[in-house]
Amino acid sequence: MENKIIEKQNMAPFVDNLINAEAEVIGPKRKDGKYAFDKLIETGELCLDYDTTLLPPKMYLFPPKETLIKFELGKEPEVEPVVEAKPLILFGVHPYDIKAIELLDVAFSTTNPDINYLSKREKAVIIGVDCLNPNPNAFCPSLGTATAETGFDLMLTDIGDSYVVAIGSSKGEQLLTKYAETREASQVELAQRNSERQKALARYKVTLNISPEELPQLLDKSWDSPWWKEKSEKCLSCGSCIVVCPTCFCFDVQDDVTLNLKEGERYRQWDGCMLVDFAAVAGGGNFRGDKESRFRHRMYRKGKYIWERYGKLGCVGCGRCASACLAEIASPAETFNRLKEESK
Amino acid sequence: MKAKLAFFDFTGCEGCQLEVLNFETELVELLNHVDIVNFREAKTESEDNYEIAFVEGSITRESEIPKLKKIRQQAKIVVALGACACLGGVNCLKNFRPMKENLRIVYGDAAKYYDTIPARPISSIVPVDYYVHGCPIDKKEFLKVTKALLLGKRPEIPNYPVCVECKLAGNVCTFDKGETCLGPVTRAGCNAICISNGRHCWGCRGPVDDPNTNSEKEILQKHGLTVEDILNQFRIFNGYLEVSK
Amino acid sequence: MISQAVPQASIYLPHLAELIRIEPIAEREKVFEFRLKDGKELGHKPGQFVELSIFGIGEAPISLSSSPTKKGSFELAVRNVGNVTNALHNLDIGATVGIRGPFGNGFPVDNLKGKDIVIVAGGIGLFPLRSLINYILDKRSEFGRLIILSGSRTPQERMFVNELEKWHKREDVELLETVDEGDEEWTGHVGVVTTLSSEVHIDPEKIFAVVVGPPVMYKFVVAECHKKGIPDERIIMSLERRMKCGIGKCGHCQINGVYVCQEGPVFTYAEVKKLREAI
Amino acid sequence: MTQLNINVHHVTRVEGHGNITVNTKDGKIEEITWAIPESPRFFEAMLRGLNYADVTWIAPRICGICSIAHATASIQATEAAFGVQLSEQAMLLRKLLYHAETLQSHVLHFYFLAAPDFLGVGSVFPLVNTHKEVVLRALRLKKLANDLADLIGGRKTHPMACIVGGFTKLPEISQLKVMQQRLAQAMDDLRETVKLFKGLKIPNFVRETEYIALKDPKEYAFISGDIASTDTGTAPIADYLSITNEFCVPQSTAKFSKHNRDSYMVGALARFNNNYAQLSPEAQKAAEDLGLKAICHNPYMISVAQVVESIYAVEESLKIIDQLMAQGLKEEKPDVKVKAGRGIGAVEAPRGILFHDYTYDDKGVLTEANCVIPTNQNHNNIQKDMEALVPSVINKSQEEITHLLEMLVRAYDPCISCSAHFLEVKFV
Ligand SMILES: Cc1cc2nc3c(=O)[nH]c(=O)nc-3n(C[C@H](O)[C@H](O)[C@H](O)COP(=O)(O)OP(=O)(O)OC[C@H]3O[C@@H](n4cnc5c(N)ncnc54)[C@H](O)[C@@H]3O)c2cc1C
Ligand code: SF4
Ligand code: SF4
Ligand code: SF4
Repeated sequence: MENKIIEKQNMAPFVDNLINAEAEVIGPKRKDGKYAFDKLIETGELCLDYDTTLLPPKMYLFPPKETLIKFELGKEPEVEPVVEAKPLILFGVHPYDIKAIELLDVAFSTTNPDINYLSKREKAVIIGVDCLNPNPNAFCPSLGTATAETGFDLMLTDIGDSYVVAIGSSKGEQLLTKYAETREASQVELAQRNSERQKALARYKVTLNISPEELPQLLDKSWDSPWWKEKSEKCLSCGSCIVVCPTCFCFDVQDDVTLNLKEGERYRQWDGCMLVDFAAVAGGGNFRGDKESRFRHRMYRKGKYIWERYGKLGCVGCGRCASACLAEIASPAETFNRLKEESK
Repeated sequence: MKAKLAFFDFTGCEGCQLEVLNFETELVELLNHVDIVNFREAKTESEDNYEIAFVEGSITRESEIPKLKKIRQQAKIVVALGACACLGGVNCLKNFRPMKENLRIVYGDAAKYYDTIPARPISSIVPVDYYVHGCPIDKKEFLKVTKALLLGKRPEIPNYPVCVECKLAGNVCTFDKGETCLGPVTRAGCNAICISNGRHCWGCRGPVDDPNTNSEKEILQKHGLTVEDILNQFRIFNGYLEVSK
Repeated sequence: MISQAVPQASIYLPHLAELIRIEPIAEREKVFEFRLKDGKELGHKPGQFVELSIFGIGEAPISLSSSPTKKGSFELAVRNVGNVTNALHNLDIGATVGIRGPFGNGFPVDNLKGKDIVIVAGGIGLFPLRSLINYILDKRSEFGRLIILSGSRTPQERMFVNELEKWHKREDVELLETVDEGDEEWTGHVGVVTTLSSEVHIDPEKIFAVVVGPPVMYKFVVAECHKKGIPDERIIMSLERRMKCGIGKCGHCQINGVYVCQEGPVFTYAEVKKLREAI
Repeated sequence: MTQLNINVHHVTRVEGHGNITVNTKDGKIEEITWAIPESPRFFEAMLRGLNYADVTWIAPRICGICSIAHATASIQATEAAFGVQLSEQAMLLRKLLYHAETLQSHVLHFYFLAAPDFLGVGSVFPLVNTHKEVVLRALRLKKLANDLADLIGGRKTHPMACIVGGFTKLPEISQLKVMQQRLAQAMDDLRETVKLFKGLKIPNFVRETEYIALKDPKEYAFISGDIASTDTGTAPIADYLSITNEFCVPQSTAKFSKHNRDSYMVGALARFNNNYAQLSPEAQKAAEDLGLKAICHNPYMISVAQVVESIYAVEESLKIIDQLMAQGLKEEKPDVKVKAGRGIGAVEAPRGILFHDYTYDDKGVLTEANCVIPTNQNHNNIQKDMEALVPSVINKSQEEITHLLEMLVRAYDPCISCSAHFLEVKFV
């Protein structure tokens, strides 16, 4: 992989150029003491040293609410698909979120490729940035998601006065040549990048005491653990954990019509297994009607089901769920560590 | 044939009816396929022939009970409009004092001329088909419910907490700002409008079907509220649930 | 990579179909016959389902109830329980609906060939099973014995009464019926569907059981199958779950790691047994 | 002369329920009453024991139509009790929000509630077919006012962004810019409105009375100043009880108000009569065009005064937005230190002067509250107007008289559900 250097004073012009180019640039901005991805109006808003964002960048590829089809009602209804995709630059995406997008790529392209996701994805450029100030609930190193080797067009690492830029694709390279002032990275600078990454590893506060490959087996043994009931007792079924998660991709589908009752649309919106009615069926049945089974299902998805189905981790260790959960029960790390303990 | 809609108000601030009048352009659209036959706040003529009755306000006097029953008899569908009708709303704050004392505080010597009973939601008197929650109602949700009813479908009202919409709105959680919130037990549908505007959720939409109130109380206590504070918070809009338990 | 994978068509876009026949079968149930507007065959297997759209109301997964051997049109049998099903029940002939599918794996008809088959239907479980039954009857020589055990709650709730009568009359079908609660006119068997099993004699070596019914029914029927020596691999069942997309994306139908709309809705009991939340 | 037996059970197109009864026998007036059968709300009792943040959250629920006025009165009473100082930015935003309220309520009243009378229909709904452009203009103005309330207060009804000490959310400059353009365009709609009102036949009825409103030497007062009377001059807000003097009338249990005379009037006309000179030139010109001159004694002219005030509200909003955009908006954390004490908040609700009077303990928990609502203060004036009006029109048909009485009540833009926290009429 080729590596370049952008001096810090050249970063602002680079971002400005991107903003002024035709694509929309999305980046992390400050929000009430936290960070959130949002459209950048000017470089000054961009915060590349953030810990984590409230919502994951997946929202730009798989929007919280998205129209799937439009229709006209009446005797002879007409239907047409709606696929919206515009060029987009996701700037400052952390490696764990990149890994999560890689999972979405697989999930939305396997068996029945989803044109709505994939068209957006195709038009998106991902400019990553290494996470050097991890969120206190994150446990990326344990899952191998603290850094990423693939899944980006460019990857930045802050090494003090400058950024090392790893080039991940020709698209990335073109952007760089067109819009940024760069130079070749020296060996010293590359070594510096390594040491920054190393130092960052030491800043993670949560560790998973089991390797991710072993998680499916561990979970196989843990179905009847008392942990599920004990811990889920406090669950508010508030869905915060699933909404903030970069790897969750379940959705609900509903129809809406305009006020003239003549035309309408079918849209999907984020949904998730922690919400009470997620598995409810007609006639009053609910296949996961209690907190315990919903809580367990989510953890199994994170540690086993997704892995077995798509060959990728269902959790990237970003810690957003743990930060969002008021009941303090949502962290997969805590659950997996505890089950590991139990299994001894 | 155009569907006939009627609006009625009992004890409340009439803010929900006002929200309906606030439809501006949508109101004009809507009038193409409904007839509003009864809307005292906005129109003089009235008719006793309607299919869908929207009822605002809670019941706080004996004399309101037969009126409400008559509406129920007449209407095919009764929709409770707003927190007062759905939950009893802020009016129930008076239920925590003897009615005599309320009367004395407000009317002094003249108290003997007035009648008042503990405030209650309309569902405590007649069966209610659908609820448009909120104090005041959310205009979009009102439209959603109305459209669904016109199409003959059951409106999809969320049965998950406000936190879902709050997170989707990209808000920083009020608990993270050192304050507290009733969002985790309150039914969504408002798009977390209060939190998005820098406040917290006061529970005006009532609880979800199966709220984890114990967990919420523990969380509130952990964030510095006393048991009394917590009761006060719940009572602001949901006092009726407490009393009727 | 991704760019090559961008598909041409939306998986969420329904085909239009015209409602050409409506037949009430019970108080809350009707059969609806459709023809695709583009003139194509739906091309399904028994046990598969479609996502049926009533535009403006929504979508619901509904099993194909007609046999694929019936050409030019297909049938759905639907119980009115909610928004979409209610709207469908209110449609008139000539109305247009949306159809996506067929989806799901369907019954393993190839494995069933040459075998004896005992079909156990509880209530509207007969809806998807009717597709299989008619398929077998249309290719009668390719299958062994066909035993149908059908249970309804009451005589009024018997589905497809005419067809049941027809099957009754056939020499090559062994049909046994029961109701949970009888009435004055009912002279047949009374009791849950498993109580019919004592009247059935099978050769466990060459029989498949195909079971569809309400969730509570499965455990009892499986126990009965076991008593008769039918191995788990040859007990086949179709499961119902909440479904939104029908194509393995939305997550609603998931049982453990399995998406019912993809790997199912038809499973062998050997598979179901491993799914902790299945039945 | 006709035998009159007027019984208007629940006057429509007013907020809340009010009844008119007129009986004559052999040419003699036996009864004229304006009665309020609205359910009492008990806010003063309900607020007791609540924390100040909850108090100011609940108090606006007294009335959905003037919730911003109640919110502001409630917040200002609390600020007065705690001695909270507002920043300049917060003050500007509060005024801007307040102008939204005035515009919101006035447009609703003169277009949707009062105008149908002048145009000879029962509600605004049929006007959609006959006077489409009028309705669309009305809707545009209302939407503008609502959107301004949304932008500053967070919501049209029951705002949440305004709190004791300031605001929890600031509008973005880009949003203000859009609002500025829309407000500027709205001036055209208001000029059209003036034209429309010029053509309307307003009943000519005159009864001299006392007019009471806030007065501020610095500006046409809405949320600041002293209490001014056209009879007796100004008095500090602290003296409000000696102005409002609520009392019981013998034939009913309703509490009415009087000050210097039998009754007094509050609201747009009272403000106009007291503060005419402080209106902007364009608003003054509109008043002149519409034949409204201080001091005007015709209560039917209240709607006209509302049109004039709407012009003022839009002009002032534009000025405030200019200033906010010039100085830029910055996040401010309200500085509120709770302490025991009493505070009074007085504001000009669209329909007249409104007082919230709170006493808090040292924990910021409310121990006592008193709210005096404008419509309460007007009830007696409405009663007296009716008593004067009926004899002067007694030769008209019962239908016409009824209509004139209803229009009279509506002209006051009464907000009965908020007054009913204090009012009740017993039918004998
Ligand atoms: C693979 C498969 C095959 C199927 N085949 C058939 C078939 O052949 N025939 C058939 O009739 N059915 C079949 N079903 C079942 C059918 O899909 C459901 O009955 C259907 O989805 C109901 O949709 P609906 O829109 O009519 O009901 P909905 O409006 O979704 O509601 C159904 C019921 O659930 C309740 N409900 C649901 N959500 C809520 C909520 N949020 N709040 C309150 N109440 C709620 C309602 O009260 C109502 O009674 C099948 C299901 C699957 C998964
Ligand atoms: S685990 Fe936590 S965040 Fe998730 S639903 Fe339960 S309480 Fe909410
Ligand atoms: S499960 Fe939690 S830690 Fe894992 S990816 Fe999702 S939000 Fe991040
Ligand atoms: S602010 Fe309230 S509603 Fe929002 S996430 Fe936090 S607890 Fe839930």
